[in-house]
Amino acid sequence: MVTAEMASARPGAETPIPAIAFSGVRKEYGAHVAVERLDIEIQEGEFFCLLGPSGCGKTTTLNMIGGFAAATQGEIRIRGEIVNTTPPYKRKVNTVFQSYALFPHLTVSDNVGFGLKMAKVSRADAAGRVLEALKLVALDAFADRYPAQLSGGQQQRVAVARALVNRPAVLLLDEPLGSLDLKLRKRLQVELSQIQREVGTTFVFVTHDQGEAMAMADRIAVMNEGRVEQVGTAREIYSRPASRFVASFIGESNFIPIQGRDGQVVTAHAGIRLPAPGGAPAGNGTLMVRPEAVRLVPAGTDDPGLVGRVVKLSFLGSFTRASIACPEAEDPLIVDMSTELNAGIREDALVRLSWEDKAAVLFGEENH
Amino acid sequence: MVTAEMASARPGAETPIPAIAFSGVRKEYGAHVAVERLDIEIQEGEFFCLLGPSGCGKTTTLNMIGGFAAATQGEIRIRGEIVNTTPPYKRKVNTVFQSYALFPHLTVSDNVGFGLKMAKVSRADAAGRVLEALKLVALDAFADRYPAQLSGGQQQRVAVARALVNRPAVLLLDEPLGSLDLKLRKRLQVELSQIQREVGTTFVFVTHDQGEAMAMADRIAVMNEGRVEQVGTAREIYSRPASRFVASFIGESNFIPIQGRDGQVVTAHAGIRLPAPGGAPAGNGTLMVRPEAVRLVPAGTDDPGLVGRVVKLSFLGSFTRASIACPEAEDPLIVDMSTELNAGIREDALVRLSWEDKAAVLFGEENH
Amino acid sequence: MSAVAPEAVPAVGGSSSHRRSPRELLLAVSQYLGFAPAMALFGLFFLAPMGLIVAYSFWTQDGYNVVSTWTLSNYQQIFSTPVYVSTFLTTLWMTAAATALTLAVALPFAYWLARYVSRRWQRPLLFLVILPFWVSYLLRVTSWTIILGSQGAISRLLSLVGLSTPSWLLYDRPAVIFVLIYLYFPFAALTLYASLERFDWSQLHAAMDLGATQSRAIRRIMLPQIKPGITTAVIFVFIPILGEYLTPELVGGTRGVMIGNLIDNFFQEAQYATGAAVALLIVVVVMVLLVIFRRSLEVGEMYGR
Amino acid sequence: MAGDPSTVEIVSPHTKLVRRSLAGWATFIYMFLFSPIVLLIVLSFNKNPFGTFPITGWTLHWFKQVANSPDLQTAIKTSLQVGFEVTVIATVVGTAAAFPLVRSRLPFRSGLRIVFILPIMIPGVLIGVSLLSFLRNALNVQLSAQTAVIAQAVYTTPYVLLIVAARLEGFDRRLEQAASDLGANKLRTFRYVILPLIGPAAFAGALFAFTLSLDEFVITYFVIGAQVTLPIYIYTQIKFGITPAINAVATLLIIGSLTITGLGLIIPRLLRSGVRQVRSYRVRRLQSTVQIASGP
Amino acid sequence: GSSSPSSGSATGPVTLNMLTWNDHYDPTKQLPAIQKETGIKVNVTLGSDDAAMFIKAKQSGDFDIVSADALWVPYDYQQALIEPFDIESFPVASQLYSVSKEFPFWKASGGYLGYPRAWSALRMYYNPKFVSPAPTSYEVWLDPKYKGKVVMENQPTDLVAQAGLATGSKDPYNMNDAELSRAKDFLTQAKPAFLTFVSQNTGVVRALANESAWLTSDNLGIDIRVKSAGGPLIKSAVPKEGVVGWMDSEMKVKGSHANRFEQFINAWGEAEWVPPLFKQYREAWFNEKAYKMLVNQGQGEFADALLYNQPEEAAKAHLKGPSKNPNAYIQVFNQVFGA
Ligand SMILES: Nc1ncnc2c1ncn2[C@@H]1O[C@H](COP(=O)(O)OP(=O)(O)OP(=O)(O)O)[C@@H](O)[C@H]1O
Ligand SMILES: Nc1ncnc2c1ncn2[C@@H]1O[C@H](COP(=O)(O)OP(=O)(O)OP(=O)(O)O)[C@@H](O)[C@H]1O
Ligand SMILES: [Mg+2]
Ligand SMILES: [Mg+2]
Repeated sequence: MVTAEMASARPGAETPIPAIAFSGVRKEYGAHVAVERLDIEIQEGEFFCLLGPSGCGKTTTLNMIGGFAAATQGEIRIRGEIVNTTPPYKRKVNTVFQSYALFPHLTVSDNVGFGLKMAKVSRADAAGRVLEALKLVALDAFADRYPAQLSGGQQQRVAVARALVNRPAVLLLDEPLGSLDLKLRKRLQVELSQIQREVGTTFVFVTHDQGEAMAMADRIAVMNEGRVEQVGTAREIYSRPASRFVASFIGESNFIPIQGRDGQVVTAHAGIRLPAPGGAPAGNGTLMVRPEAVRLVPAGTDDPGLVGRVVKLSFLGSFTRASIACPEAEDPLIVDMSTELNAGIREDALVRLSWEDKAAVLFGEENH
Repeated sequence: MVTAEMASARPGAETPIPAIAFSGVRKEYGAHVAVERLDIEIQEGEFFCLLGPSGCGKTTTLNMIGGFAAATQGEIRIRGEIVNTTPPYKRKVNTVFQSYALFPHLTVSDNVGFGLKMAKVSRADAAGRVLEALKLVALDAFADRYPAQLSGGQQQRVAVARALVNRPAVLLLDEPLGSLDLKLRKRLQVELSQIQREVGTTFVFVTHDQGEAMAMADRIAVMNEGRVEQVGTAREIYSRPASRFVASFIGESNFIPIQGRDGQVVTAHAGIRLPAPGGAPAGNGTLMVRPEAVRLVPAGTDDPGLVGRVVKLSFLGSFTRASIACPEAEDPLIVDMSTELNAGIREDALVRLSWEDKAAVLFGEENH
Repeated sequence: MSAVAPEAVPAVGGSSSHRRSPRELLLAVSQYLGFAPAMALFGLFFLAPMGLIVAYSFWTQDGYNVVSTWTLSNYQQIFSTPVYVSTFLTTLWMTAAATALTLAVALPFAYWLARYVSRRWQRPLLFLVILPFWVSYLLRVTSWTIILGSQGAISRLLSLVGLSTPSWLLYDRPAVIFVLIYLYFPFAALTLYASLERFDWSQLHAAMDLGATQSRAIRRIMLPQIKPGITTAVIFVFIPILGEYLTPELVGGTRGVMIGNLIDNFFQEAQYATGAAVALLIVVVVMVLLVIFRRSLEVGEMYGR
Repeated sequence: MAGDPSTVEIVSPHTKLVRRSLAGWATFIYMFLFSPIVLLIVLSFNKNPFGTFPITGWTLHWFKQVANSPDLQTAIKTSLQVGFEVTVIATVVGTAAAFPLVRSRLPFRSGLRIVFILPIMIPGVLIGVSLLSFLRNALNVQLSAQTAVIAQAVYTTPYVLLIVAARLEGFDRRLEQAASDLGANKLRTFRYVILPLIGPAAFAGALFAFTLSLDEFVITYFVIGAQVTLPIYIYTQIKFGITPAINAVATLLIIGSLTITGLGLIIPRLLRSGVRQVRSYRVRRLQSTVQIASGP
Repeated sequence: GSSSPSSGSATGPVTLNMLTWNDHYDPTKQLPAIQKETGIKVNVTLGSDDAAMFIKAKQSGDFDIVSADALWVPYDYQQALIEPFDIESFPVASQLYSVSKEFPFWKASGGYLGYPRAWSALRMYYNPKFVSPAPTSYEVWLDPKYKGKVVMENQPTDLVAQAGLATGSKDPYNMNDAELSRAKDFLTQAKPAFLTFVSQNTGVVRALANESAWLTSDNLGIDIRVKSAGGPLIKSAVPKEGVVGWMDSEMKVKGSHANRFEQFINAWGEAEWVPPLFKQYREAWFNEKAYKMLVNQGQGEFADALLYNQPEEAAKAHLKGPSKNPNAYIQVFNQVFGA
């Protein structure tokens, strides 16, 4: 017994203690299960993203770290300590709330300075830090306004400044850049990343914007219906999605029903051979390929391979997106082409689609 | 006098009456000018987008159409009628508010059914339409919840359903998809576009997401600091931005200070010739080129042309972005490469940048 | 009641270049419409009698009649008698103490009701708070004199433990303050509840997230936001207590006298002129206090709405 | 804004402790509030003709006396009627006036507020006597229960006004905008959005008004003319001490209102749950038809 | 109105508004019987004290019959609220002790000012267990032994009047400034003795019964009431300086349609209605016939304790009434008992 314990204790002592660890956490609101089962570890100094569709439990997860929702089951640890019953003000964690939760009776600068006041930071120090934080979010000119006098994006920036100014050990951000325009968002993404690197703070960042998650996060957890479907780096998740849900949630993707036949992958419908990596599944399955990995060439009706008709071309700035109706797939397949390269492709034209073997990902039936 | 009036009346009678027309509209909050001067016309059945940075006056503009903010100066017309003092409930306009403004004392279905109740739609009819609207935003399972029991995104969807269900003549949407994940956002973008086309309703859509604006809008107005900088289609605005602000706000852009010399465009710093369309400005100016229009080739230190050092490569899903420090530009230039084509480019390598003449846009000094 | 009105007002009034349309005028007037019934009620049935009261205080008291010859003697009489000032000062601190204690007792209760009780039970419980007050004031206070009295429940309990009943339990100031707390508790509780009920509790989340303990969060975030309710509760408790005479009479004995008793003595003998003068002096003092603290009556402006 | 408050959690080891001690405090408060009432109820069954201790035996005599006393019954009836009318008037007038008080840009808003506080400050006798002489001498109105209603309305309206005004401060205006946007005119915005949201305050104000009316003696005494309300009945018995029959009245009043509210709570709830069942059945049927319609 | 309605001139149903105290009538049996007998429906409004009742009756003008105490009756007459009537012509008046029909201050040209009902005087009551020797004077209030042991009804004017008696004033309700100032000094010294001023008579009973107070100066019959409330033995004493007292009456309001006054009084004053009211309120009525009925019903002992059969005692007390300078009385009281 003792040895077993010691053996299990040792590796713990060697690997670093995670900043935040969920084990078997579940959260119910009455009959509604908001988080089904959560087992994740977030490392110290990591920029961690929670990504998932609306209502999947991201805010609930963050609330459990912050201390605003009590886990129904399981354990939550911050730096190794179980915090299931620790009150919010004893956790060295600050939150940017999705609904901002600004104090309506305080000015912008008093809102931002609230945490410092609570921490008994000297007035002069506090004033300096508040100003700095407001500068960061480009709101120094608005210091004396009340929240009701700000635009939606400005309020959100106040919320960001209010959390950042406290330099917490763990910073929780619930869609903190959601109502900001691209430019400001990009700037704050960079600033946040920089701050995170400088201060070494652990960031847990909730976003519904995969681009943002990919640009900023060290690791991303993709959530769905109260469960984590995959944890990994942006590249891992994008190029090796663990499930059909992840593939479709992150980035654009095309799904084609397939069958494995003689170690080869063929479409389920007409049995056309498709380029695919080795290890075709035994039975039915799905092949996923990203729009930008597909090459199009004009084709005739009777060409071999995967052929479809261009039903729509849309100009999307840096590239043009083609939607291609193809009998082998339920939904139109989408293909992104460099704007300069789309010369020959017109709406209503027939095209042949192809891609490199390793660009495709195969899912068996179990990954739905 | 009489003839002048008649003369000005006639052309109005011939061209279609715009759904919404602002002329010389200004809005001040105390000393703060939220909207400086607005002159836009939105055509019947148009999908019109207001795009601009946080705090530029988008919500204020929408509020003036909806009747929640009174113009300080100027006239606002809905279908030709001046509505400066018409109360909101008499305007056939519905709004999706940025802050949702859901009724906390009503369930989701009662929230959505509110407008129908006010319009005295029969109970049975109303129930059907409410259910339909909730299905559209994938919230039919939440009909009996109260807003406080919903996640942020779910609340936003209720707000969308609540406005849509009334089938108004003009629908105002203030960042209605802001807190939704990409997938749902895309779905609702498509649904909204479809509805708009089917019903022929005029949509005025506020967003800070240029991608969204470009994908959905017939025309886009780019706002900045209370003024409209450019109105046009997505393509016009992206490829022919009217000002440096528009260029930098919509899409990524690289700016290089230039001078016109002998009808040619050379960098302001070292006088290197740059590819550019005809009609170089007389004095100083700026050249803008989009990241995806730039081609990179490995280069030596002494190569002619624009040369820089790759400081960072980031993988962004469908493409890879290179940041290139270049003595000719203040900020690092960014270049997006198809992920498959970036073979030769590594961090810290020297590269030469080039683009086609017509890919560049020139701004004189007046456009800052 | 109007959504566009508050906005329309500065817009209309702000620029003289903009002509007032009849609609705008109507709109500007309509926002005062709510005052109409109150104005009618108060104008006719309060302000007019109020004028009469003021007149009384300057009229001559002749036996049991008030004669309409002008005089300052009512006021002179009061100012020449130090007992009114000293009693008023005593009353002020007793009232302040009773008000503070009432609010201190009511606030946790209202907080509990608004925060921890499920919505469907809040109103029944609130109703239970006020229900005892449908029984005559006189009966309730008399009931307390029985409970607090020399053979009442409390002194029996004390004697069981072997303690003697303290003499201030009844017929002294502590007894008055105690019963006043009882009497005014529902007013404070109802008012505070009405205010807390709309408080956005997630504000406490934000405060605690920023390092405020629960109590600091309550003090710094909740209390300032329910300040209109607190002010109103103070008004509802402080002002009526200032004029109380029955409770001090019933439980205060000769040691618990308040200014209301002195005024009431005048009224008992129909000395309305003198009574009006004392009462109006108190009103003036309270009004001065209210004017001094009027900023706290206006919360909307603080919020920048 | 805040939903059902019980969904707002704060994690803390003391959560239970805080909740329990607050609940304990509330229990104590209810005991505090009801102890004199319980005593009165006990005394209403006491034989002792002085309505006090010691208990000299149990009797229903006092209840019989109430049943046999037309005076007392008329007094109760008049009181309830006056109380009801006053509550309606004060609630309507006070609520209506709260809006301009909070929202208009009147220059003297705080001054007006003070004017509305005046009736609470002026001793009732003065209001009563001056109102009496004003009604009789200036207006020459015949005194009746209606004049008492007016006088009490003057005195109770400020309570409603101030409590509703306190609730309106910081009311989320965007909700009104939303209602207006969805086609509700001012009246309907008020009916469907504002009223439900300020409901608790108006309800509290109404309770205030009714409670104050039920116990108002001095003003009423002067302006009601030849009628008797319960407080008048009680206060005029001071000369000989209140008969224990009044304790019996108190007992009846408390038990009566408890039963009525108990029923008032249960019956609508029963009705509502019935309606809900019907409605959810309808919705289910609708759902299936919509599904069929939108199916392939 | 006319002063002598001939009997039977009006008999139809009518409503008379009466402003009175609740010990003056029995709502359950008496009033319905009167209505049945005479067609007069009496609508009673209860009164509190003489001053307020005077104001209310005078201002509202609603009342036909109003009650008042002792010297308030001539005051109300002076103020033109009421009018005299010929009491001897009322058949029921024959049941009254004759002294009650001859009080000089109730006489006016044209008749008598009120129909006499009942009376009492304020005696000194004490608990012999704690108070000995028996008090003989108001001076007992100055005795430090009885600090905080005196309970009184809250009647400022009466208390100042008693202090006036204690300091030798002859007309305690109409003292001059010097007398008032002596009374004030006396009260100031006596102040520690007073525990509380109760607003209702039962408060005195309760305080004496539970022995939180040992002394009071109150209406006749307090001793009986304390006893039936389960309290200790209480004895009475007559202070040597004299006592204050009152007698009350029903008065005919001037100018109102009070032509049915006589008819009402004849029905209302009937002896048969006295015993039930006597049992409830323990007061000495002026109705001699009722005394006999009480004795027959075994109530004689109580009646004698209240001096029912000695109506001449009523006028011996210093009678309660309006003061010439009520304001000064209140000033004295307030100055002594203010905080
Ligand atoms: N009630 C108010 N009082 C004073 N200033 C206000 C008020 N409402 C808005 N403003 C200011 O007016 C400007 C425009 O606000 P508006 O809400 O229209 O911005 P927006 O374009 O919608 O921004 P966002 O994208 O952040 O929502 C902002 O600078 C804001 O601070
Ligand atoms: N107080 C509550 N009572 C009942 N259900 C709730 C409550 N709060 C959240 N939920 C439900 O729990 C689920 C998870 O909610 P959560 O707020 O965590 O979602 P989210 O991932 O943050 O979504 P979004 O991106 O839309 O903000 C949702 O289905 C929501 O309806
Ligand atoms: Mg969320
Ligand atoms: Mg906005």
